[in-house]
Amino acid sequence: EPVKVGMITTLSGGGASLGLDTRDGFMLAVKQANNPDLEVVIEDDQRKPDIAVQLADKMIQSDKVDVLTGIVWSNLAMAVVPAATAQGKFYLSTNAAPSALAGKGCNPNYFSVSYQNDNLHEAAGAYAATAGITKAFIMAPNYPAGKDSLTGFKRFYEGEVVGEVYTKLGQTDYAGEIAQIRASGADGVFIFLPGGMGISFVKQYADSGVGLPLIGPAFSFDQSIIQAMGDSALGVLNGANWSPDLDNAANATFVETFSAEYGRLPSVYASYGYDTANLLLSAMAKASVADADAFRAALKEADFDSVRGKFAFGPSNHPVQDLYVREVVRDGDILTNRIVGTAMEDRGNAYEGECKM
Amino acid sequence: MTEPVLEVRELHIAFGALKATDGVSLTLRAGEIHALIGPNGAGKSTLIGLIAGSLSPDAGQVRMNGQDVTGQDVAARARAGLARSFQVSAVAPDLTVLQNVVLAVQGARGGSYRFLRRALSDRSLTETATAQIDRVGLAPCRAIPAGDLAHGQRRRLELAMALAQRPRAFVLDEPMAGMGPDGAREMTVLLDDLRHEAPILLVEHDMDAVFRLADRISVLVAGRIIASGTVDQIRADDQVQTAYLGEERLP
Amino acid sequence: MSAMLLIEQALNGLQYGVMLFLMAAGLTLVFGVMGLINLAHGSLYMVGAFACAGVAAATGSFWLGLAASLAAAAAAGAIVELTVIRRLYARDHLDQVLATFALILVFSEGTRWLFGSFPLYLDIPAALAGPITLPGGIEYPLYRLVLIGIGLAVAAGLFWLIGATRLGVRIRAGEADREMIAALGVDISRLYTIVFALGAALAGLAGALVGALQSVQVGMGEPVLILAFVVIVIGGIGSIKGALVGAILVGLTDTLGRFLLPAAFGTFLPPSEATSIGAALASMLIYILMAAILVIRPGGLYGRV
Amino acid sequence: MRREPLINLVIILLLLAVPLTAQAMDEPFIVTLATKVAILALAGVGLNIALGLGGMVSLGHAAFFGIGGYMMAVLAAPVQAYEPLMTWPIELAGTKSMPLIWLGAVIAGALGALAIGALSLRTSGVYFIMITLAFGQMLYYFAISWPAYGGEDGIAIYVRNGFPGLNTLDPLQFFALAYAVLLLALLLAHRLGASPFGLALAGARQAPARVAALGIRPYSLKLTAFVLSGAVTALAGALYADLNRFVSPSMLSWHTSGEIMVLVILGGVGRLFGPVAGAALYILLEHLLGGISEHWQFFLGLILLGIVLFARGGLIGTLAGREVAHD
Amino acid sequence: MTLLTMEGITAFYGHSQALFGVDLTLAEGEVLALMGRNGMGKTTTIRTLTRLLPHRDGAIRFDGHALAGLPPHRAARLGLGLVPEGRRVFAPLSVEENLIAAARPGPWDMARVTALFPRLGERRAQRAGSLSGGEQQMLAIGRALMTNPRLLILDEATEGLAPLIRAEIWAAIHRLKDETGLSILVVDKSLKELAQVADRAVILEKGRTAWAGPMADVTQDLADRYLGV
Ligand SMILES: Nc1ncnc2c1ncn2[C@@H]1O[C@H](COP(=O)(O)OP(=O)(O)OP(=O)(O)O)[C@@H](O)[C@H]1O
Ligand SMILES: Nc1ncnc2c1ncn2[C@@H]1O[C@H](COP(=O)(O)OP(=O)(O)OP(=O)(O)O)[C@@H](O)[C@H]1O
Ligand SMILES: [Mg+2]
Ligand SMILES: [Mg+2]
Repeated sequence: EPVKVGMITTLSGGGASLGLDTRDGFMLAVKQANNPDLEVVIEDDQRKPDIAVQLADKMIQSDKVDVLTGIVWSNLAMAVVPAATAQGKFYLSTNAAPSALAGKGCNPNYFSVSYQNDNLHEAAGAYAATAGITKAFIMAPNYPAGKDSLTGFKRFYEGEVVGEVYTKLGQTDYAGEIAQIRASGADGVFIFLPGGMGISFVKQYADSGVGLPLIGPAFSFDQSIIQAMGDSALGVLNGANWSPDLDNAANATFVETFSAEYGRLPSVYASYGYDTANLLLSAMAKASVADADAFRAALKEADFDSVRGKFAFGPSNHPVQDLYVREVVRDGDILTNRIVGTAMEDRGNAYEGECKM
Repeated sequence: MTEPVLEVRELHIAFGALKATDGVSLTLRAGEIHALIGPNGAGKSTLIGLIAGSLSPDAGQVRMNGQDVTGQDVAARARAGLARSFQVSAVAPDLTVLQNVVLAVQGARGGSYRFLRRALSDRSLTETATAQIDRVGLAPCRAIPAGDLAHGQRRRLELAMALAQRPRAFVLDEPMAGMGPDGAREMTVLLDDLRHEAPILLVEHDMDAVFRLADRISVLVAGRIIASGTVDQIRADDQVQTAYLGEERLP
Repeated sequence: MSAMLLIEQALNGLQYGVMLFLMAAGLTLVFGVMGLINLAHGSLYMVGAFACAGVAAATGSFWLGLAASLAAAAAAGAIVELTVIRRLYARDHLDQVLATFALILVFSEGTRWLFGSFPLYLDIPAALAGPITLPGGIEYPLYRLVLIGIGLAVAAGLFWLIGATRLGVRIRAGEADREMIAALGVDISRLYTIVFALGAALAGLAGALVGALQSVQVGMGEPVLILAFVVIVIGGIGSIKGALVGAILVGLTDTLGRFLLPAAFGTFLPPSEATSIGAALASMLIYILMAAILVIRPGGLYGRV
Repeated sequence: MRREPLINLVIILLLLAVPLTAQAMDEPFIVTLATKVAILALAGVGLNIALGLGGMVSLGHAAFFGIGGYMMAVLAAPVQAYEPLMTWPIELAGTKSMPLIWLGAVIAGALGALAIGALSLRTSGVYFIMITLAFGQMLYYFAISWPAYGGEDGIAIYVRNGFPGLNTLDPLQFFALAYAVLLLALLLAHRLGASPFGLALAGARQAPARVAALGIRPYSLKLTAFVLSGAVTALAGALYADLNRFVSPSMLSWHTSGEIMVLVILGGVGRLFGPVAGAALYILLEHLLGGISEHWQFFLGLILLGIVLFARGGLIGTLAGREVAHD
Repeated sequence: MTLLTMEGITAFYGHSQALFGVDLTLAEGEVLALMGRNGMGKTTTIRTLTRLLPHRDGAIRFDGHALAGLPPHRAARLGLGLVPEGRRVFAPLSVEENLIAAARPGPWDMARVTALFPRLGERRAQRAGSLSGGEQQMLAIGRALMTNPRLLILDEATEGLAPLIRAEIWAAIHRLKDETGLSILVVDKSLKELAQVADRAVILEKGRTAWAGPMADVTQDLADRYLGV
């Protein structure tokens, strides 16, 4: 019962670093397992939804894959996942997990190994007050994921929101927003600004001398990004479900082997990729992919050593997991994250109730 | 006396401080060639632009066949029967000579918004066009892209397009320019003939041609008409002598 | 909303505008004055930023990095001109679009090949880091003030170069009629190589200077490219003054729009809707501005049509 | 000159033969790729009406491509969600019928082009390029940040829309449909080029002052061509959305505009079959190179450069030689 | 001394041949009239001379240099000053900018050119594209003079000029010839004026030199046959 996996991820253009980490984490686990029954096809979606859809078609029609995985971005996932699961394929998400797929649009063949999109924002929100942020200024780009992010933050935030701003997607100059922060009377700032936007903001924010504590989800302060921020990022808090210093054996092996293999520290995306591959391998050991029901059940058991320590799927096939808050620290030459506290325990997600399956 | 085919009244236009047309009035009557001469920069082409509608006057009126057309645009005046030629040839370089002239016929007859039939399959269009091409002596060049023509040939094409419009009045800006002696002579014969089809307002520096052709001559200097009359009157006019042949400089 | 904040935002807009001008300066020269549509301008900007980040990381000196950015971008520009652009002057704009589009691919992927996919570290030099207090009590980052200064200096330099030297006259003559200026004895090809390299160096300079404030990554040039085109077109192609005014107009519109529109919508909509709709409109604002200006003045503010 | 029709014939037959062969060899994805070629070529044919015939360099044609795409989703999504498209003033249920969707896309594209063209055509040259870009970007940012219709996430419809008598889910049948539409559009473009309108438009492109002096308004000619162009491109957008069963703002981004334009230039501006040749080559390169190296875009760039520099007049221009004006 | 020789020049526009064998020579200080009906190849001859169009066969020597293979600007710097057909002033530039764009040091400078054409002095700052046709013609001549050429090439330089200006330009040509010893190659439709200033003439027919000789030998018969006068 060989299993063919199609990985669609972003390997070129802006955002390629995320796709590369996803791929490398996934392939590390595949390599370690050395299971001849597992075959992986990898294609580059260029971060374009239409290309992603066409690649999915290709993998399903020509490569005849059983499982799809790898998509980084929510909008690409929205384009690919429903059609793939409708055709009876399994989809294991290594990152993107939009609310629509957790609630009304959930599907038995769709598993999110990473989280539900809101989770890391929720972690930041739940922890912010503990970190002394009682009057928060919150900010995200004006697109669906940005809106979900602010909603997610507010869901468990106990302080007061004194300013809420949506920026332009892809914005590079934040002087205007920083002036608003300064004038808002806030005592802390939450941002969700993925990729280059976050780098720009953090550098400019540090240079502005405003100096209020900064918190965000892990995406904005992850391994691949903080090096480019430099010392500007030191001390920034971020909500996460994984961290390189998370204390368990699987994680220690992962961090060590990943660093040895690729010469860099792994990011959250690499950890999700790694977990996803291991989940898949665990299911392969239990059931044949030809028997969809059995395979699905095997996946749902999640009987593998997650780098997050404990791991379980909730009713909508999204993880129920502990969420942490990390801090950016300097470790010798490089910047990395260290856990400073637990924000929520055994957190599922806000949309489970809407999922009927 | 009948209504003039073309009449301008008290036209004014200024470019910044320069009064390029400064109270010009003139008429063009059926059957005549009215020549407009004057030193370089006197405002002749500007006046033609005002008449054709590519410039709008600061004040004054342009009338065609008794109608005030001052508010109308270039295309509307063309459809009302005004054909102009340009001082610097304006032809479509990638279209052949024939296509250029067919376009002119089509412009005059309407029907440019037919999308699916072939333009060159309409015999009546191409025949009219061919006739005009032959008339200006471009017959051997019919199938050549206009951009490949030598300068003098292009000037002829310019005229053929005006002819093909079958207009009620011609306004020609230096049609002889760039033509050799033989060309100028042929053109003189042609224009002489043409006045019976429609009157011509002729801007030209070739005095031989002007004196041979014109029924009336107006002399434009610094945006004003300083004299107007028959060939003999103009020849005899001292003021014209100094303005056009003696004193060149503007005040 | 206090008057103080409004003033600060206006200052931010102005500052952003001058920064935009800095990013557009090279393009003004190449596109505005030489009349060449160079979609790869953003790539040269990126080359500058990467060269600066690379050298700064290796030597620890931002200033050496800055010098490297100038050199690298100028060299890239000269090579591109000699091998590609040179053959395109006589062609129409479309071939230029295709060729420079291809150059974007080559530069972006080539840079990724050399530097990898991860953003690079480049920070403000220590001497210029942190805010200073302006008269009136506004805290303002020193580095941004320096950028304003450099932007204005570049504007003045270009103004002088194009307006007051024969070089400028020749470039513009070459744009009007390349064959004719050559027939009059001007080696327009060499001139264009020099000017193109100069434009590229300015792009590289902007990439390094602005890169210190932003994210140095593959693809960073693209948003800049579009913005720079917007700026130049609003100002009127070929006019340095237009580019500066256009840049400041865009900077002010963008900054104030982002700030004021959500507030304005907030007066009659629930707050979360207001911020989102306001932000939506704000992101379209500079394009609306550009379209409006072109509809009213088809040749831009200072353009000669 | 007589070579060009022959080349055209070869191209169009190849485009038919490839998916047929692929189907026979059970390579359905190649059929999908061929469909993509046909649809992008259709978009290019649309652009070429503005670009090649009218000399209007529009860097905003993604707007129409996207309008067509969104029209598909807006009409089809309500059916999938069992919610009416609108209830007032009349109740419309939306539709899953391709012909109706196409009609909607063509009308929407034409109206969009009318509005954008009417304003943009006040400018010319480089300003025109930029103002069309500006309108494209406006729509793009609008689609991204406006919450209705999915924002950046776009809208997915899970089942391809239907065409009477065909099973559109079958790749080959859907290809046939796209191919037929492409042929129709090519026929239209061909007739247009040789028509009185085409002649006047060519005149307006090359010598606008002269055309006006002949009594024809260049502005109206160009606007008409722009509207036709937008309508055809919108139709392509609707088909493309149906191919992917998905629309998103990326269809509206300036990259899409650039890509459509690159296809046309690659094939040969103003050549009837330029967009077809260009689309085929571009997709082929993208697909072949993608398999060779992670850095395939680098090589794609080099190849495109080579083509601009050494193959003047695009692919068709190089193969067929200098075009002698029609007749 | 011979300044310019062209021997057996052939040239093509794409595939169509425009010159089939043009021969001409021009001595230092001489004024040569290049004549022929419309479309016979006068402008094309000038384009090959100024290297704007490569020739296929034949040789061109100017002042001892073979011109084949030289780019236009190098040829121009050897001392060719072109007043092209159709004026081709730099439309977006001002009058003054047009004049200085390609100026090279020598006796002709701004002052002298504006003395020759006072109108140019008056319109120094005007955009060249908005000048009247005749004014543009003056500008084109002034621009060529500002390069201080050894051979001035005038292709229909009096086209569109008012009689007085035309007379002035002919007078200027006379002066240039008599006072500065400038060599001049002139194409013009006015045989009468040419006869007064030109030393020698070359007549082209269908891209070939059909006749060459002293201007005085251009008989009515010749003019009839080749020029249609
Ligand atoms: N758009 C403009 N802006 C400024 N000045 C202009 C403009 N158009 C024309 N002029 C000026 O107006 C005057 C009249 O120009 P016009 O072209 O009408 O002259 P003309 O009589 O046709 O001369 P020519 O015989 O040389 O062709 C000239 O001095 C010219 O420079
Ligand atoms: N760009 C071109 N492409 C193709 N053929 C051309 C081109 N320019 C000129 N020709 C052809 O070459 C021949 C010679 O043209 P040329 O311009 O040299 O003539 P000319 O003697 O200067 O005529 P004119 O007195 O009209 O200026 C003509 O038959 C013309 O049709
Ligand atoms: Mg005139
Ligand atoms: Mg000639």
